[in-house]
Amino acid sequence: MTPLQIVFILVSLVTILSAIFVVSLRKIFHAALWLIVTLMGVAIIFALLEASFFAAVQILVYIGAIAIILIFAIMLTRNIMSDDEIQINRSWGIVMLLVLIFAVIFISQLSSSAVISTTLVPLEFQGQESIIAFGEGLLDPAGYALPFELASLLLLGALVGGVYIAMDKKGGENK
Amino acid sequence: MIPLSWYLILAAVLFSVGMFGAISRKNAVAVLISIELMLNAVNINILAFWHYHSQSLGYTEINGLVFAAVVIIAAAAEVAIGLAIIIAVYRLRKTVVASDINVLKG
Amino acid sequence: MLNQWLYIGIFFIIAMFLPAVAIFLARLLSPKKPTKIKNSVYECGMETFDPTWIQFKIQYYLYGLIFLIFDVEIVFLFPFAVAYGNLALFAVVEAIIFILILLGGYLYVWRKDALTWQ
Amino acid sequence: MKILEFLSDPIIGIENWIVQLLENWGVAPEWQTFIVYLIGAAILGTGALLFTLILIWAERKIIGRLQDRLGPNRVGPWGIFQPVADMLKIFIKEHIIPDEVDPIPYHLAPIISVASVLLLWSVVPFSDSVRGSNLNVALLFILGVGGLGELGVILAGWGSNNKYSMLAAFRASAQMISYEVPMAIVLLTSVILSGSMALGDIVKSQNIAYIFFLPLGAFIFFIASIAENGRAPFDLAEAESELVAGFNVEYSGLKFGMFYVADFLRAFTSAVIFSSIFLGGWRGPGAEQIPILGFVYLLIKSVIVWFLGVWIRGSLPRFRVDQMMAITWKFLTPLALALFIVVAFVTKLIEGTNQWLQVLIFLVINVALYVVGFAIVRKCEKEKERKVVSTKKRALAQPTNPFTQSETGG
Repeated sequence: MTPLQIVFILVSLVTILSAIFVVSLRKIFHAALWLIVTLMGVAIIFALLEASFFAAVQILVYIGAIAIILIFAIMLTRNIMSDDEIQINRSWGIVMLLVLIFAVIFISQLSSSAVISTTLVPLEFQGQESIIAFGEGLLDPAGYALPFELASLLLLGALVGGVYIAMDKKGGENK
Repeated sequence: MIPLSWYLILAAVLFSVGMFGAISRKNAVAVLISIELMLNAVNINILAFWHYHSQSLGYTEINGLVFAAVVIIAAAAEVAIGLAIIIAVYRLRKTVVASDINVLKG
Repeated sequence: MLNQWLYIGIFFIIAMFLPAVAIFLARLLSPKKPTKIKNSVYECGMETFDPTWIQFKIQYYLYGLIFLIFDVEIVFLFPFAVAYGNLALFAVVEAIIFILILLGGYLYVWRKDALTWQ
Repeated sequence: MKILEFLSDPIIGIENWIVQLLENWGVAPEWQTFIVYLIGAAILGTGALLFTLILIWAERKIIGRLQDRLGPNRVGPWGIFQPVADMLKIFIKEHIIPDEVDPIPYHLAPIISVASVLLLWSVVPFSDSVRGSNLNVALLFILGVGGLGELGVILAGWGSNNKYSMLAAFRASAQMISYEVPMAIVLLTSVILSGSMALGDIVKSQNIAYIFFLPLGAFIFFIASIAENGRAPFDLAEAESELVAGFNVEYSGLKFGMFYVADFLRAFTSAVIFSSIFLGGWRGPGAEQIPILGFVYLLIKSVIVWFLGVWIRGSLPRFRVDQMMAITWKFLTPLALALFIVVAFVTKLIEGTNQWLQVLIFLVINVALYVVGFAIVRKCEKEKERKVVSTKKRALAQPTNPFTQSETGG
């Protein structure tokens, strides 16, 4: 076991444990807080994969923005479901069984394949090069220029749609 | 130093946990949170394979990075719209339980 | 790059550790004499009424939403900015179109008065 | 000679000495790095926290002078030991933990608040050779750590189980996220000029400080960082008259002290980051040969920027909440977007020309954008008619002469 592997195992244990809390806790606000721990763990995993850009994006977008607006939305829709109520459908047993089967099949398939057991070594191109390559590819007309513009359209749709749906049309109802 | 399979197993477990939450939680916000978990698991997978390919190619492979970026953009759009719908439904029908929202008419 | 992240990780642990230790020490040193009044919720001297978890303005969510969209958009312009020196004018125009598309939504939101605090 | 060499770059000298020592003890190379990092991080973190004591004293003294008061002047010469006395006092104060707090968020919030400030120090380059971490995405990291600060505020508000702190926390976090947008756009513009997201590279590429290229960007960044720190005139989250004392109303003893420390330290930290991005950080005459000079330059620049912030804090009245939101969403953000578009376009066009010519062109663009922006705002302000609150005439309060009255009020 190298130190790196120990770090990986610790981080993934924390990530999975907090993910389990996220789906099982009754208090939805606490679930959102544990979600932040999970996201932090995933960010560390990205850093271990040397995808620095995505590790930073994970912190910035997921923790700094998505988690915050999730908390805002939770505050906006409070008081309706009390936290003592059971938060899980009646069919949760069946779902659990199905998910377990799914996970077992997945993991057994993973550990049996040869390609997948290769070891990842640190990349030798570090620093800005990979980000420069990413930026060039993103704006290359022969590369991903069109998806890049379409992503902007998607975000435009989300912005306009979200504001239109959420805006208080009558006004003055909430304080 | 870390085998590729470890990342994939982590992603698979995270995905399963997220799937369990997405199907079985009552609260619509919690369902959205669970979907976020699943999307994160997908991103771990994508970036692990990106690392694997970059290391075998010897230069930065960008397809994986673009894919991960699209996943994050989609996740952001999904959260924005999803929460807006939940808030609108909550305002009209005073509920956030996903199975109670069963009529299309407001 | 792993070394740089290792430093940040160590720094994060230390940055959490220092205030935690300080608070812990202060907890040991400080007197503990809790009373009923002292431990009640502070509300300008009045008795607390209504549960705390009141409902909030929709405006908070709208700001959050607009921020989220802008944030994602800006984050994916950073690779463009880093690669700027290697790009042709055409790519720069593309990035500007990327921003201009968003600007349309921004103007819509502005016209809808979602940016005004009410 | 050896001594001079050591004195010109003491930190690296000490680092080399420690590495030598560890090598003699037979520590593996990976652990050597680890131990050196650990020592470095511990010293930097503790140093930053202790530096806050000086900051608190200086800020109180300056604000006192600005407001025609003396400021702290009893403990030691010029009251210099006042923060030490305050610290001792706050250390032995009782921790009042209200009933029904949500324990984990409540206890975690002050720690996260301090950590989110300290973490910023890990990416700042102090001289050519001495820096914490040369992270290749340092700017994104700085923005992301700001998000961690928001988290601390929300945790404090939620954990306290108090309406006022909840309300203040939400207001504060809405303010912080709103001001992050223009900040991020301005950082994007500076990345275009430097071609790198690492703070070390940005400092190195500033043969001419970026404030001459982007005076408007620096202006926007400065305002946004004041607002993001929640300092006056943007300290609405702590408005005593409206929200009691903000999100930290239920905290006492050192837990409150931690929020206080985070507040003062954050002001200086953002000054350090501002001077790294716009004022050339450690760069100055002779800083490359004698790295220790880099520290001095960075310190001087940061202190100047920080003093500007304190000056603004001491002299401007507080904004209203709607004004504050309008400033970022209706003024700073469009201005920053316009700046980004123009800079992205123009930089490509004038690539390869003389650097001083570039500076001139950028200056003209910035000033033009600023003038146009302000003109538009003026026009809008004039068109908007003032809301009539009440048409009824109220009786004016009768001024009384304080010298003829007996001392009742006060």
